[in-house]
Amino acid sequence: MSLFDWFENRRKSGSLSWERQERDISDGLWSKCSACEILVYTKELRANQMVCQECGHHEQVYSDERILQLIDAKTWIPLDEELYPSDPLQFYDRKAYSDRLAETQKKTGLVDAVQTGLGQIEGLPVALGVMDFRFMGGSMGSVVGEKLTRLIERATSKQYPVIIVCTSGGARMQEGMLSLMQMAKISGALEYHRAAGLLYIPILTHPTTGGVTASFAMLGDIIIAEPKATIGFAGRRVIEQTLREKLPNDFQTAEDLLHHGFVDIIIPRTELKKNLAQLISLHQPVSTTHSMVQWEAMALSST
Amino acid sequence: MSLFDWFENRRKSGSLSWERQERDISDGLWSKCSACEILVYTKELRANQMVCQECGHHEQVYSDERILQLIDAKTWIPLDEELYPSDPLQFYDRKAYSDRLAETQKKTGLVDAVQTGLGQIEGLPVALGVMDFRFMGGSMGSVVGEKLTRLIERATSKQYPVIIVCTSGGARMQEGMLSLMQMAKISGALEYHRAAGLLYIPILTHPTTGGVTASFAMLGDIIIAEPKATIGFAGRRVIEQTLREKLPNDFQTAEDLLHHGFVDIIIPRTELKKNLAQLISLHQPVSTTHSMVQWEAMALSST
Amino acid sequence: MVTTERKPLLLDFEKPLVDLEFRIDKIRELAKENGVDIGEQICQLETQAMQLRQGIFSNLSPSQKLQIARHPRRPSTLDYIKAISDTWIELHGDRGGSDDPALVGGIAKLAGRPVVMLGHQKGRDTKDNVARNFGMAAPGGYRKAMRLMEHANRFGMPILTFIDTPGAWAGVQAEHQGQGEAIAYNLREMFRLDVPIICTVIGEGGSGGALGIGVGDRLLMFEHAVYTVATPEACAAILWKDVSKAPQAAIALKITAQDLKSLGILNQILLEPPSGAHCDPLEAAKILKQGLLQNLEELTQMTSQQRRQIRYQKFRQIGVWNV
Amino acid sequence: MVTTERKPLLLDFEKPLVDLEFRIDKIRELAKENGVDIGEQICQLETQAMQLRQGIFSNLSPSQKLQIARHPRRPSTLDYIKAISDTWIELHGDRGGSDDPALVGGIAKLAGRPVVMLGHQKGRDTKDNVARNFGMAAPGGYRKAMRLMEHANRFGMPILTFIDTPGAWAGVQAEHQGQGEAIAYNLREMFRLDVPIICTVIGEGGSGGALGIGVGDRLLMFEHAVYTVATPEACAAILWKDVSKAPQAAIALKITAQDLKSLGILNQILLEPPSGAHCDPLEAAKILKQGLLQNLEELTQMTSQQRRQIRYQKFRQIGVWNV
Ligand SMILES: [Zn+2]
Ligand SMILES: [Zn+2]
Repeated sequence: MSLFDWFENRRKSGSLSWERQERDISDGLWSKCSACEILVYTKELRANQMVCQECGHHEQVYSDERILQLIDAKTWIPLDEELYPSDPLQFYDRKAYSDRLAETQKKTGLVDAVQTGLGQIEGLPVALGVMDFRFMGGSMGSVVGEKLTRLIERATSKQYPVIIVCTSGGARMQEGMLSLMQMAKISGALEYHRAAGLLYIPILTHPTTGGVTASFAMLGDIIIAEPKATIGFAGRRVIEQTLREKLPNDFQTAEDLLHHGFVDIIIPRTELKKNLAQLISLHQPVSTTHSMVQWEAMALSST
Repeated sequence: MSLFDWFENRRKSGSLSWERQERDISDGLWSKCSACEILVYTKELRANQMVCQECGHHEQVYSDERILQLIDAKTWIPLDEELYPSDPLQFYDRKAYSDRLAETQKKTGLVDAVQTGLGQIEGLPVALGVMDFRFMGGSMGSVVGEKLTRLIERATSKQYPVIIVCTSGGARMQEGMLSLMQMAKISGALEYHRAAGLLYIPILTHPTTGGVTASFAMLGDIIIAEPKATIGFAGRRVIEQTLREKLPNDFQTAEDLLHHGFVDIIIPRTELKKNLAQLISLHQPVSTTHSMVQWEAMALSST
Repeated sequence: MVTTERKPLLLDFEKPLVDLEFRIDKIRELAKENGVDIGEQICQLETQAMQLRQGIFSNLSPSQKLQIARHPRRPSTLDYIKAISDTWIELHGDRGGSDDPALVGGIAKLAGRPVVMLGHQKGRDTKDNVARNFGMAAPGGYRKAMRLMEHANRFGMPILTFIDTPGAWAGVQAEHQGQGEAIAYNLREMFRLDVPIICTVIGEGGSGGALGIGVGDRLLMFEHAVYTVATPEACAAILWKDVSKAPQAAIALKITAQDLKSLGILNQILLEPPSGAHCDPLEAAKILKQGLLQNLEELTQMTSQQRRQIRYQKFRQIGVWNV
Repeated sequence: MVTTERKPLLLDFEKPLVDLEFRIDKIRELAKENGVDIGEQICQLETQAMQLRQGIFSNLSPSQKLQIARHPRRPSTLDYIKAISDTWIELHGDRGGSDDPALVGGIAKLAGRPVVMLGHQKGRDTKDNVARNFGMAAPGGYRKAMRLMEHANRFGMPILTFIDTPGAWAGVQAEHQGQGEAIAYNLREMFRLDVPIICTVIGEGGSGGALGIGVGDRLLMFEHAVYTVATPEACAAILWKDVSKAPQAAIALKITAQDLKSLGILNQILLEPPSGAHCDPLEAAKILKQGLLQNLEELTQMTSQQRRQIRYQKFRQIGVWNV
């Protein structure tokens, strides 16, 4: 967006009545930044990868768009798209889980909360998983666990680095312990990937919490976070209730985690692809001394 | 000491004049506990391994006595007794280092601040190093470094566990950088011992500070401390001067280190031999997967 | 060790049974005082008590099991360790700044063989519970656990973990010390270890805090223990927006040993003494020891590679989906 | 990067030289203004300046070297890294609760090849120095260093460390977080790593805090850098009971590169630009890069086992005693 366009936007947004604004927003032509509240052309916001050019705020990005942002055109090969969630516990709270799934699938056009596939980043092959917060808050059920595990196993056998864009509210309670166990399953797959001397980079986006934080989000060789993303194990409200006092504003932000040593580097989304390409090219797989473990990893992986 | 003896002591000590007490102490017949100040027969204090039976205070123990306490009778084989310190820097402060060495040797009957050897603890073979605080505050110069390194290398080739009773004021400044480098040398020897799958237990006694704390004292598979021993990296006074305030009483005590996770277990001296025997018998060497490293270790060690 | 002499604190559904047992004692006492022979009646009453006990303990609801799992008299990790070991040396510290009393561990001799044992440690009374943070481990606790497991691996000692926690500690310090990282690290590294690993849920298996020491070749679980993705209370608050729906959540979440066996998560259920482990801790310890030894026997026959493979396959196959 | 344009802060013994240089500039300026040809005189004066410079910098006392080593304009770790790398990505954190700004590190491309670089980082001015704790690393700093070195080892990247610290941080928190443990751990583990390790003392090498990232296949040291078992000030306070005896202590302790080369501790001295690295940082960076590349060349020819052996032997042989 040029400076002139920007002034133009400001003028326009100033002159718009509230109703008019709302209509334009709902039309999708204009978007309002959820941080600085300025109005921008949705098209321009998209072109800037959903990062507000006014204040730098990173709006949530859904999985389709994220794949477009990261993967070179025409190199994306989606994997395991045929995996659909089921309702193994016949779970029913205020609504049946099966109904919830059907509704969410219809509303989002997604089958579950992660998309996985192989592709290239500036010509370098990668195995990429992208979580999607729209699908039940990016919660991790059997399908998320299975798709990520298969992705990692495939990367191990193909000697590809793994990149996972994380965003999640945590476990999917409607799948009970099956959900919790996915944490271990994915971590196990990462152990074999690691033993094969390969690179794993999780990208922590807003918000990354609960079981995802306590498993693959924190297991990267290099851990990247997006600016100001909320990242934590326990929910902020849970902790506030226990303490009976308000927490500092930067608590559980990417910056707070960097300060406490759990994030390697904070990278603005607009720089992400370039930086990933650089990091991947710096890490070429080397032969490992743990050849036995590597052998096992090969034997176990599916392809 | 029976309860009767104890009352007897109390009565006696109560009735002794101050001069009389001092004379008896300097005769060596009686000792005064440096913590609770009670007078006890030196013979009885010795029999209880220099632990006050009144208050449990652990008096310093010198190397000869420590070896007697820990090693089964007639199994001690001292090593490298022929190593004498030299004065490689021709160091002179208010006094020449060479003079200091000669005086200390004469006064203590020791050649330097550590004794090393092979022996048995309840029938189990061990390589034992015992530092001696009398010799220039247990400071670590070339001889201490070389004797401990040789001990560890010998243990690696013989597949023996290593036990080092630590007490030290830190580096021996009179040997300059030669002293500092002993920290790395000993740690390197411990790496090969470790790679061979063998057990190393340092025993931290009062005081263990400086370069010893920042090397072999903290590298145990299991780290044992004596009750109330001072253990730290930086000197208490240095920290107090920086902070300009008094530190809490338990700062840098064995108990404080246990609380902060750097000591595995605090064992009273009177229980030490029994516990060591138990721990050694629980840790029998296993074949390691790092056979290459093990092979190197063998190749490097002296025997 | 809690002994059978001490009367357990009473749970609601235990009341009829305890009342009956009290009456039997009373009658027996009276009869003795008065020199009356009431052998037959006593025998009848005791049969009645046995049936009542069976009725109660074989039909416990998930919330009732949760109550038993959380019972203050239920044997804790240290209770079991001390009861089943020939030798026990507790070791301390994560070598990084803390020694978490909510997660304890050390080296033991079990039936003559060195092993590393570790587990969450709840307190016995309120004061003890405060010191132990109610068995909710801090990041340092998980790091201590990992350190001890590495030690075990180095010296070829099997690892036995005991799970008994409402969940990992949630607090400002826990976040700043990396609760997520500490658990995640254990999840990955436990797949790497060469030695046999057996995990046993002895009481309450709470979420990621339980799983952080729960990756093993075998997962055992006591009959009345529970293991859940979130406490039923938290689940009710989130999904029902109503904490009082916790009993329903407890049913829906499938948290009992029986449920988890049929979901393929458990390897083995350890049957408890007739009135639960809290009423006969020594018997419970015997059962545990037997279960552990039997599984150790099988696992030590395998190579470390085989064990890593069954460990991975055990988790690899968990999950249900449609195609 | 500090450039040569900026006037360095003046050390006492540099004063005659700087005075002379100032006079030369002044004369040149006046001559130009007045259109006078004074080429010959200037030439003479410049020769004089060069001789003076040589006289000063080839005869520095240990305390003078200490002053140069601590010079606020002396290039720091990040200055060098940025000057010699094609690519530089700083990475943060010990994954245990802290990210120490006094010890920095990351991945770089050096002459086309990926390496891990790390080192103590002093501040450039007072504010920066407070943030960097004057280059005195906390336990978390040493743990971050170890994490990055493990990363290097995993991915086959050589490790280049840069030493520039008065010593490890001495404070209550540092003790409670295990300063001793953190340094000790690095000392042992650095002997285990497969990749080439080159350590360079770029400024002040202070005690255990320096050694904590100082175990390598090669130890390089800049000509005017110092490396000492204790700061001369501390040594004077302890042995002479008089801090003002620090210059004597500096002599007695044998802290210069030349001393350490003859004691067998150093592998190589990197000659500095004529007036010291602080007067020509870019030239100093070139010299450093050349030294590193030449040593890397040799080390990458070897197997990892050979490197571990020369690393161990390098330290194994240090020490002097009588028999
Ligand atoms: Zn904005
Ligand atoms: Zn006493």
